[in-house]
Amino acid sequence: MNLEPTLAHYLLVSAALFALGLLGLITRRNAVQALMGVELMLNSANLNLVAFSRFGTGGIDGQVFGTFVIVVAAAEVAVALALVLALYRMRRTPNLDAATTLRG
Amino acid sequence: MTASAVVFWVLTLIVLASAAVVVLSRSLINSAFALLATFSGVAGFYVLLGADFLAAVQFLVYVGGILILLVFGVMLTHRIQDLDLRAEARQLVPGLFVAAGVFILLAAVATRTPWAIGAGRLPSATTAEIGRAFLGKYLLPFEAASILLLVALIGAALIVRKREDA
Amino acid sequence: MKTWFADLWSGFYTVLVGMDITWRHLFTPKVVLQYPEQKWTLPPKSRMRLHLKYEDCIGCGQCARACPVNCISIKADKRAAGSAPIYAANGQAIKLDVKVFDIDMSLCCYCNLCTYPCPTDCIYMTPEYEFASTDIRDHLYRFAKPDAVFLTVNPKPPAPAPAPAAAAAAAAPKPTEGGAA
Amino acid sequence: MSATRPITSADTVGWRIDDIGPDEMILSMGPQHPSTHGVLRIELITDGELVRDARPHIGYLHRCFEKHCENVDYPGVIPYTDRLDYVASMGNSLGYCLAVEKLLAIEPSPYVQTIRVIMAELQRIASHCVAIGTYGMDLGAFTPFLHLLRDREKILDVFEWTCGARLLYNYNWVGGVSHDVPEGFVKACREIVSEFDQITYPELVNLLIGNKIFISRTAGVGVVSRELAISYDLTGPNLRGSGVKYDLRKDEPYSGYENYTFEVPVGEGQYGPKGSCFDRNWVRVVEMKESARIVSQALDRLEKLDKTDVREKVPKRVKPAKGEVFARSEAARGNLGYYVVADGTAVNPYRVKVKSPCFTAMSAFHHVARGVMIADIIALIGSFDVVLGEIDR
Amino acid sequence: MDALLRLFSLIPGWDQNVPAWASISLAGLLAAGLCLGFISLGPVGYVYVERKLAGFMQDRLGPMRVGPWGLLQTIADTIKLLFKEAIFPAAVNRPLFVVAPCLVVIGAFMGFAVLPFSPTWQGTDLDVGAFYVIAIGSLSTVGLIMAGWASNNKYALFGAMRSAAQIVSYEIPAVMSLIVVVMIAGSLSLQQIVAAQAGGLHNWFLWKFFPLNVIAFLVFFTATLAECNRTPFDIPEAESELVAGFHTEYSGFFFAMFFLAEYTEMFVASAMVSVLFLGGFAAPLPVLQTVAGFDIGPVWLIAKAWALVFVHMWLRWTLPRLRVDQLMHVAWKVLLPIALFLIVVIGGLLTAPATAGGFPWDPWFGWPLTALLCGYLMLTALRAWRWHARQVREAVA
Amino acid sequence: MTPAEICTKLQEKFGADVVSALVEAASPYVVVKTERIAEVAAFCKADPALVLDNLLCLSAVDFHKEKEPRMEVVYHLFSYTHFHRFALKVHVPREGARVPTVEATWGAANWHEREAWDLFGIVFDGHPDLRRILLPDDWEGHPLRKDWTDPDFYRGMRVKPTEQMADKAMKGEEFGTGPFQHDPFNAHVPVSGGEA
Repeated sequence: MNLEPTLAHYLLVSAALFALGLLGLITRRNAVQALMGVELMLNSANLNLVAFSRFGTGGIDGQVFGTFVIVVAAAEVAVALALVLALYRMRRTPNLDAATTLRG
Repeated sequence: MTASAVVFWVLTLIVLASAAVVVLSRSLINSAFALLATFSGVAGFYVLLGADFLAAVQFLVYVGGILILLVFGVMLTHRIQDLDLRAEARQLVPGLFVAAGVFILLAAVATRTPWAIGAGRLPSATTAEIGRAFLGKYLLPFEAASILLLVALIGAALIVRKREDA
Repeated sequence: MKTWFADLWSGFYTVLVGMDITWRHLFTPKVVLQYPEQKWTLPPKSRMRLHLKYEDCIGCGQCARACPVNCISIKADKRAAGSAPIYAANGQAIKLDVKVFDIDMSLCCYCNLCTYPCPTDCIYMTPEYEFASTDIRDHLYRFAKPDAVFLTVNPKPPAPAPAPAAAAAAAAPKPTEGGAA
Repeated sequence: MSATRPITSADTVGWRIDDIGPDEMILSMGPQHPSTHGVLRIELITDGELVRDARPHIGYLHRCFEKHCENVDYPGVIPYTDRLDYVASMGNSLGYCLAVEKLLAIEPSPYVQTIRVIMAELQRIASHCVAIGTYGMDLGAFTPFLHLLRDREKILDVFEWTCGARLLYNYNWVGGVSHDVPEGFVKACREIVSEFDQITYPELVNLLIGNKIFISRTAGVGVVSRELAISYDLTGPNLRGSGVKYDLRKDEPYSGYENYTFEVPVGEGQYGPKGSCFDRNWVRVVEMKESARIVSQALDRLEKLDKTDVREKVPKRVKPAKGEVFARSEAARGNLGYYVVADGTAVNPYRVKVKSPCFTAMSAFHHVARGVMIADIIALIGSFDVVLGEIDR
Repeated sequence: MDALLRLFSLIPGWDQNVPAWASISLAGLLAAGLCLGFISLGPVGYVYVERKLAGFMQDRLGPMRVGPWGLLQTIADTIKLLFKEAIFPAAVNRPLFVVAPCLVVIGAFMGFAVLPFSPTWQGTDLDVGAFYVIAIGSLSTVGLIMAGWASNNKYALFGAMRSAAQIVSYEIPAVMSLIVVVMIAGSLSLQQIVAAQAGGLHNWFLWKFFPLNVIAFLVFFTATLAECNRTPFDIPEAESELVAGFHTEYSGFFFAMFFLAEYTEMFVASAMVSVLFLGGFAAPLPVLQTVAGFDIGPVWLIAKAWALVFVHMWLRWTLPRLRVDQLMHVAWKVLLPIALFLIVVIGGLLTAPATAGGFPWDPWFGWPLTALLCGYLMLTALRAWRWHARQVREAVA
Repeated sequence: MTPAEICTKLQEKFGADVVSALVEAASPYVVVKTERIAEVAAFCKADPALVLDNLLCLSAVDFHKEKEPRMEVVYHLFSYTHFHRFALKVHVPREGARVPTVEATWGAANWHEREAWDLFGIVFDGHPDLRRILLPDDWEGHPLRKDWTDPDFYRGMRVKPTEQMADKAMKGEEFGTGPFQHDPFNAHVPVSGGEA
């Protein structure tokens, strides 16, 4: 196996990170921890973008997209945490199971 | 094996191990602080990939902003007297299967696809380039992102605000 | 908007004023003493360690009664009949044999109330303050000594007015104001 | 009485977790805390930085003062009174002596009264030096504290020179004072007063009181209304800070205070509502200046008066007839009241009760503390200028 | 590092027997250790200076016991702290409790990597140097939160929360006023920022667009004060409110690490201010840049940084501290609008061809104002030492 | 208003509930029936001619040697409107002492009453928070009563030295050492001497 990092290596790492994030998202009852899973997934996506920008033909675009992703992530975390806080105020628990109001 | 390869594998170890801690740790606060290692590791990847501006942004926003927000979130959603912030996992085994499946899928795609690998961009100064891209080619998304940030900020503030009458 | 600017300016300006003062104080003479090397000359009236001039004590116990914290304990017997008359420095005859005169300085509150009623001015506070100790027992002072040499001649034969004690004033300086009440 | 008793839950009186809301937390401030001015414990219910409720617990310095008084004779109480408000001992013993003198119907000579006034006012300056200095320290400014302490030391030097002690003087006696003033006393006091007027006061105002940060930390914080102040018997600078112009030295003069001209400063609310921390502190600052004024007048008077024996009216044996008296005096921290009951048969007081100004000020604390921030709690304690020795007795 | 490598090659047979990667790693480790040692010595000096200053401002003498004028006092204190038992209270979260001070120290020391001491003396001339220094600051924030949480103490937690809120808030005015400088210099690289200010005191960015950049300087300086948790912004460790804030439970070596980090951060922040506004390693007069052919840029940078550290200390011993809400008020309602205003105005001025290089009067203010300030301070100092005594004497006479 | 006028006014309003009065002494007062004290207090504060809006001091006194042993609670009042002073008293039995609280009238009474409960054992009916204030919460007894004797132990600690202990400590025997010779100040005291 070639130990020199190539695009595929980065993609594999990012895939693993994505899988871990997904695992966190679907197995965690705590909203904040689920959010952490989302962050991991976003990071893995970003890693892909930057890796493509480095090894691919797209030039700087990958990094620009990466920046956008970080910006969006920041906004997402702010709103999501606000929602979690509101949920906590209402239900006294940060668990996602409590957010059942929209369930039919 | 070159130095960059060593760094790559060390970073891989850090990122994946800490991400595993984030996901699997039973203590919320440990997850939150393991996230620090993950974010820093990813920033390291960016440096390795020649995206130093993005690495700085990653550090500033993820470590300085999002991580602290998450820690605040952890603390605010628990009574301050709760010393051990235990978080339970549900459906761990099916979740593992799903995650493994996704990983295998992604790995297969990543390795099998004949990516159009160009000459690539060797690591060099990117700040000016990114700046030009923001204010030229991507002006509209840039402005949209700034508006999105503003809206998210206001929205978040509005949601968490305690109503006086409540 | 106006108050915003006014607040901004006053905040900035008062900070500068304060910095000016502290800057000056960097160069003003300092007021501290380097204690063990430099020592404070205490005024003679300073109330520090209690001292008893045992040779003058007549054992009347007024000091012990005046003490608000009961740090003085005295045990005195009648002197054996027929023993030679002895006198305090101010001419008062000592009729009691003071066997125990203990002062527990760890209890003392330095109020000076014991010195005023003393008829012979034999108990007084000295400006001696360096008697800290690591053992509280060191603060129990026993003043009774069996081998004390008393005055056997009345130094002041019954005179018109008893002058303040002076003659054999010992090592420690005597408070000038601690007159007989 | 049982030798050992298991510690029950009743022993730790405090709020329980059920008393607080989900966003709230119980914060125990003290008894070991750097800025509770002694050994005070305050329980706070806080919501983040906001204080929802506060409950002071006192008694950590309780030394059975009143019980002691019943077991020592009348002059023997004076050293104990010195230890009440150990920052301003002169005022305490003066109040007690006034009470006993009232009981015995003794009036000290004008010379003695003038000396007492000088001592009391110097002590007031010294005490306010500590009060304002530590207040600055509570708010984070350390330097003014040491500048003021430097000046307090000079006053204490004079005290030591006069009566031999720096902190617990036992100087005021029933019917007189323990020592006459020494040679050169007047000059030394004049130097102190002039240094205070020339240097300390302007520097204090510029460095601390006028500082924008200090003002914004104190003005409008912890407002005590006039009604609250009177109902909770706040006295001294705390009362005057709320705008009540009442000073015993002016309104019920004792020890010849009627002979001096001075102003009674009241809180003006320059930077916000009247009765806030700033006003209380401001009253103290101005009061120092007025005290300096009284001292210089009293020094003039002392020079003109004939020297009399300062102990000529001191009774050999204090044994008042059956009766009771409640006497107040304006100590540095407010009206200090002594309620002395004599049963006519003993040389011990039958009952001595001290109404200490800090005690009542602290009892109003929880009213003012609601709704402020944690940092303001510190500012509040400091602005009430409590001395725990006096609260706990 | 290169010097070390050259040193290695002097050892006979070194080059033949030792592989290149090993000697590079060894040299790197050694160089890092040396740097760390030198940097860590700094705080020992600052603490001594701070204590002396505090003493002098308060009419005291400060430490006088250990060594002449107490010069060895802080060394003795350091030794005591290093050898003291580090107490772990029973309920702390041990791993985090240990990691937290390390993170804070790392965050503080990483700033040194880009500080330009001279055109060649620099860890690395990062393309995003100025940005990097700001970004790295967030590491200590995480460390502080970690410390506060791990201590399992309400006061520590309060301190940590306050410090996080404060540092995050003050990063914004700091970055904003940084942008002013970056716009003028046209680069994020610290080397280029310094290069743009070469040629004497009047060329410093402090005097560009006079007086706009002076305001930017004050904003940035205030923000650095807050980021270093110094008075009047020292609410995270407000000793009269929170006992000791986030390091309430720390003792011995770990406490020393917080101390080290605080003072190192102070130096880095001051050095950043001097790089951005006071010309960094550029001498106030070009003549003074070299002495006997040696570039004394590092001396200038350190001198400027120390002067600013002195101002930090001076302020600390002068001012009370703000309350939390007032602190936020200052950040969001005072500094941020000013910084935004400056960005807009200076950005506009830079695009206008007439003022692209600064106002025409810019070069005329630097020297006289500096001279005025120094003259005032020196005169007051000269006057002050006889001032007190004279006033009293006059008054009594 | 003079004390006599205040007294008359109170007697007019409350009649026989004002048990006795002493208005000529240095500290004038009236004794009020215990049950009525809260109403008298409220009246004193509300009446526009009195406006005794300030409670200067609330003290309890234990008269245990009187023919009829009793405790007194003394309310020293002051008016910031008319600048006059007056005192109210109530008599309570030594056992089972109960007094209505005046906390509603004067806030300052809150802590004073707690103190009176703490040190004298007088129960103030209707007090919102009648806890010990100066003494520890698990203290037994009320020490300012005249028949109080110190406990020997508090939570297992010996708090009162016995007579012999005090004597021994005075002699230094408790610690097994003799007189102290190493202190120069005591150098004149011989090792075995000085004992009675």
